[in-house]
Amino acid sequence: MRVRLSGSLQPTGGPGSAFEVHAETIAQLMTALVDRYPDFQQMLDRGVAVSIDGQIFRDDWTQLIPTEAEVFLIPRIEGG
Amino acid sequence: MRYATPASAKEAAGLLSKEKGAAFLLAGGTDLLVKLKMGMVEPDLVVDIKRIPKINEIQTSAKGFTIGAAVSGATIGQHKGLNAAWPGVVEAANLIGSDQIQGRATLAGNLCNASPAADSVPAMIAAGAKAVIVGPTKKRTLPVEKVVLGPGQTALAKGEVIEAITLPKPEPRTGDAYLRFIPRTEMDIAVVGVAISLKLERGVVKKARVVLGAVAPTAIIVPAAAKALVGSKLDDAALEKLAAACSAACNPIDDKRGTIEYRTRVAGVLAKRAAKIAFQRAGGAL
Amino acid sequence: MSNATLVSTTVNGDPVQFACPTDESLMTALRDRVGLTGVKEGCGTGDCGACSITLDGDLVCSCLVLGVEAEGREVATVEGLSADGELHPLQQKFIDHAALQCGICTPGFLVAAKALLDRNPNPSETEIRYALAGNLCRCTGYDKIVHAVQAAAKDMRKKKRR
Amino acid sequence: MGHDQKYVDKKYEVVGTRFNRPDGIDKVTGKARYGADASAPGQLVGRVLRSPHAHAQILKINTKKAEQLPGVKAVVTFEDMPDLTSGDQGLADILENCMARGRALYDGHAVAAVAAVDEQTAAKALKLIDVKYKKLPHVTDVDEAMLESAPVIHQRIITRGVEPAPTKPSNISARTQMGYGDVDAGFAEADVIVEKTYKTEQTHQGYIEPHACLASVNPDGTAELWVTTQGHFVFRNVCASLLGFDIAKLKVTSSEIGGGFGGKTHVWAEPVALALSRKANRPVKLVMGRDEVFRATGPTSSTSIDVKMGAKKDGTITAAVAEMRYQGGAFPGNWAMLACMTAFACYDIKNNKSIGWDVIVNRPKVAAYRAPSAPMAAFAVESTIDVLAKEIGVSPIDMRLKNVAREGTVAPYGPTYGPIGIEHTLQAVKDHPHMRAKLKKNQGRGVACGFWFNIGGQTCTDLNIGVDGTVNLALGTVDVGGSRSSMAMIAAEELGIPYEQVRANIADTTSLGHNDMTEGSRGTFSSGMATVFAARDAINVLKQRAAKMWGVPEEDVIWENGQAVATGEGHGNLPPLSLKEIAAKSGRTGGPIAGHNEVTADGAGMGFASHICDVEVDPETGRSTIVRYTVVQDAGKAINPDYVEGQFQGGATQGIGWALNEEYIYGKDGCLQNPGFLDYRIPVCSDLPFIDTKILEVPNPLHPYGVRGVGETSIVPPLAAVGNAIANATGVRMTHAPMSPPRVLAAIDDLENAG
Repeated sequence: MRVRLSGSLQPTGGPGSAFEVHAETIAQLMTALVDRYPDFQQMLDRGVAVSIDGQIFRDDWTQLIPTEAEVFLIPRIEGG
Repeated sequence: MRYATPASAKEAAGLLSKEKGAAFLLAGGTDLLVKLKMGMVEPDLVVDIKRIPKINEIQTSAKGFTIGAAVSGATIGQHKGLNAAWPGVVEAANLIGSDQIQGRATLAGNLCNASPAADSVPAMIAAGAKAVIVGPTKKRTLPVEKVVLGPGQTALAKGEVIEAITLPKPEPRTGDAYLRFIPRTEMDIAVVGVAISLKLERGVVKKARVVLGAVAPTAIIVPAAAKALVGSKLDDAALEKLAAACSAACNPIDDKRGTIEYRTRVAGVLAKRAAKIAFQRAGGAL
Repeated sequence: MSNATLVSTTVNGDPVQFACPTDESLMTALRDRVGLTGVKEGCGTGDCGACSITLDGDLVCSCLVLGVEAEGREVATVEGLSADGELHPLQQKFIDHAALQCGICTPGFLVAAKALLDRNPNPSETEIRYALAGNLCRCTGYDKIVHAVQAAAKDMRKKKRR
Repeated sequence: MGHDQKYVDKKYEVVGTRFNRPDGIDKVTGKARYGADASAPGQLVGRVLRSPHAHAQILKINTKKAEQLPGVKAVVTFEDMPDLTSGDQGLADILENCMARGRALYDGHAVAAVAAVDEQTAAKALKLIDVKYKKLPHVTDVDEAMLESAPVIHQRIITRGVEPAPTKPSNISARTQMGYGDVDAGFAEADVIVEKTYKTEQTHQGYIEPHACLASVNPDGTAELWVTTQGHFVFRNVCASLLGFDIAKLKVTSSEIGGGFGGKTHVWAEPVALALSRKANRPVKLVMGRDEVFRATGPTSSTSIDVKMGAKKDGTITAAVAEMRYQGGAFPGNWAMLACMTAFACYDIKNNKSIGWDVIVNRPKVAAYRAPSAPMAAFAVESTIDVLAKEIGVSPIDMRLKNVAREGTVAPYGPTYGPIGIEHTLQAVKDHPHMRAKLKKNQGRGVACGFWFNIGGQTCTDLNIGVDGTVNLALGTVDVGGSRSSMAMIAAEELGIPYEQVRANIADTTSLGHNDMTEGSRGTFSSGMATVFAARDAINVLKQRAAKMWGVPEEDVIWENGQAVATGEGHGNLPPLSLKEIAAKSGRTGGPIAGHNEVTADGAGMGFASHICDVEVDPETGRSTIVRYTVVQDAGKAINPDYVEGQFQGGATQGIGWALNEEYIYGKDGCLQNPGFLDYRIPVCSDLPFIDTKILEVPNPLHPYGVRGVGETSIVPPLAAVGNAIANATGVRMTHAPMSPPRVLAAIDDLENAG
């Protein structure tokens, strides 16, 4: 599946704005990312949310990712 | 801190004059309590004058009004005679803070706090108010404009207490008004204050007094501004001269409440508006 | 407690005695010594009105009054608003009109609004807004508060007529 | 992922109507207990000593004299709060913000604290603490802090997000970029291009209740904290890790909260109170003064923003660029990043780019303030759109409708929107009678849009049914604006019983699983979701019990209108069993009846709003008066309309205060000059008209009732709505908020002088 990264999340020496990866859950996606781009760990520590078909998942990494879904990594949001 | 409630102004003066340490007079307390909370003052003695007989009363005589030093803004606002005679002074007194503050704040306190931005002071000066001062030995009266020497400084000697503020019986066809500028509609300290009192004769200004607040270290009387009004029916030319004179008289500071430029400019604007109100109250037709 | 003074006063109709330092505010004395924590501290400098009470019937900020000044005076707080199990119309209307969110400013508003309606049973919207200008609320935008006061005023006028 | 639409579309009995809040009576009688209203046997008074300098090295802190003062039970400095954060920089920043470690980073930064038997003694003790400072150069302005010449506040800070990574430290903690398309090509297509620079000053959440807590630590490592907070579970976790407590041994109870708006999502003095109590071995009550609240707790960022937008004659926006500089106070933040995500979120702009710079200055650590970072970006973007519309000659509303984001639009931060309500709010504004009302002399009307995310997060809820059939609901999300009533309504709706039979309470940290903060407009969204599921969980138990009472198979029992009904062959004629009847027998059918739910309430919706503002400007004094104001916002589904309106009105009013008068004023010495409600001017009752509201309901497919958060978005449009109104009243375009009388008058003068 194709995963795209929001501007501030693109890891150094990373794939730029998008890359292909095989993952069935958000957890698998994160692991795959860190395996490939160790720098990504810092971003994870600062907080990352995943948008699947426009719906933002901030916490639940067991969430299944349908194939063909639009997957976008965005910064984790805080509120007031 | 010792707390005393003397039974007379003379006794209060005695207590204050004898005190070796830091002594403060307590009337409405709306300034003193804030300074206490902020640690700006550490009194050894506080003398509460509110238990002095008649000091919470407004007395009316043929000569005018005697307003006890502990009379609150709320009481002043409800006094029919004062409202009829000096609406500008009442207005100014009632502009000090919220209804809660009005329940406590006094004219004498507003004067003795000696803030350049005190609302009631310009109005009192324009109206020719006097302070009745009681000392440990002698009693004297001083025109209000002579009481404040600078920010936080008064002409009161150690031990002297203001017992009352007097206002004369207004001459016929006299009108006064006070306007101030604040960013909100309530609860702010004046950025600029203008008090005007004037007397008409056949629809023409015979006498005038123009006093500015918050634009100099103390409230200032502006003779040139008064001169601009005298002899006029408040035509635009006179009003423009008034505004120019007021702006010219300003000697303000830049601070969190306003800039020099702004205060100078708005002093003129408010003067024109206040003059119109005073003029109409004096029976003049615009 | 250094240089404490014994103060005898009346709070919400009951005789009350408390000892407090001479430099302690009536607000603190009411909260910490009399246990009336409905009197709220928002600023301690008379700018927010959360500590509003009446002293001999005058609306004041209790943070700008010394505890010792209460000697022999009549103090009324929000705790005294509802009589014999009945909510005061202002209290009821504040609930009915959702005139509170966090509620920290509510006691002060109720005391100030009561002081207003006691002297002016039929205030205009403008009169209400200016009378309550000394009470800050950060949650509601004042909209529902003003509506609640208008409704309570109406209610109280009806009750009087009966 | 989505929820069964039948719930979204269904007709509700309770939800959507108006009920009085369960905490109402306590709050109007003065019984409600807030942060400062608790006390404990032997409690001490805690007070904090704060830096009088904007930036200073702390050479020495001598506490001896203070410790020797009779009645002083403990004095703490950073040495009593050792760094246990083991490499977690975020946590280390929180610790350093709670108590300075060698350096005071802003005016008001805590340097020491005392616990004494009474207020007077504590105040004396503070004066007896002798701190030797060495003043350091300071910077409080966001633009100045970015200059090469600026004093660098943290040597460890190397700007993130810049390639190649800088070699020298600076005050710029991060650069963020978002957006898509080719903006240069976009501007080439444009017939009109507008470029403007804006500034917004720092504002404070201004909750009326100062921070307050009562801390009690025992020698065995158990501890209790009573505190005013937006999230007692998060406070527990943070305090436990800062002080080295076991999470389960620190019981945190959230008091009634006297306003938060983001400012109470963050610990400030709570860890200090715990440290004082640990050292004194007595309970310590610590209540901040109002000046401390302003000087040392979470304001929002001050900003400086450049916006460039281009459009075709037909109103199509072809390109938009924003470069936004946000200061986060003395520690790194992600505030400019949030601005990048929200700046253009209301629109479908083929080519857009947002660049954010997160900057460190000598000011208090910034905390979230209601839709953090969005209002400033919206002020810049929504003002620029009005200028653009004027130059092209289309109405501001049509300009916005022409470019509005819809379901399927790609958000500036990447993903594609699902169903969103911005177009609906704009259309509703266009059709609103307010838009047709006549304006008087010196009056002008302005419109602006706003966006803010909702977040979900971890939530845990218990529902317990008493033997008399009444229901206790234990919630873990703090009720900041009436959510207890909404939760009780949801439980009543699901169970099919009257609202009055449900009592909702906020449980302490020992009685429920973890709950995230009440932040990001998540309270009603996430706890509402957990409450729905907890109620359905209880219904399953109720059905089992009914089946037992009847002796019929469970699958033959259904739940409708608050009662169990037997269906199917043979027992269809059994009289239904009410919740009350089943509850009464519960002791003999298997024990207490409860429902429970823990959920990570993800998939929160988006909050969009459009506001209309009429303002009258005094051309001689520059003073602006709001004469009419209307809020239109999409709530997804309004559970209790009273409190939805309350959120709309309160947020709009905070935005109006920001637009007109609220600002932090720093002196040349870097010290805050207006740390009080006298000169930090929040709107008073007489400043405002009634705030009209219109609730739209575009259901959120990811919530069982379609709920969207409503708490925050309403603060986003007002700055621009007021600015646009002032522009239409006076012809001057204000680019510096707050648009205070001196600024407006100066702008009017400049316009006149320009002829």
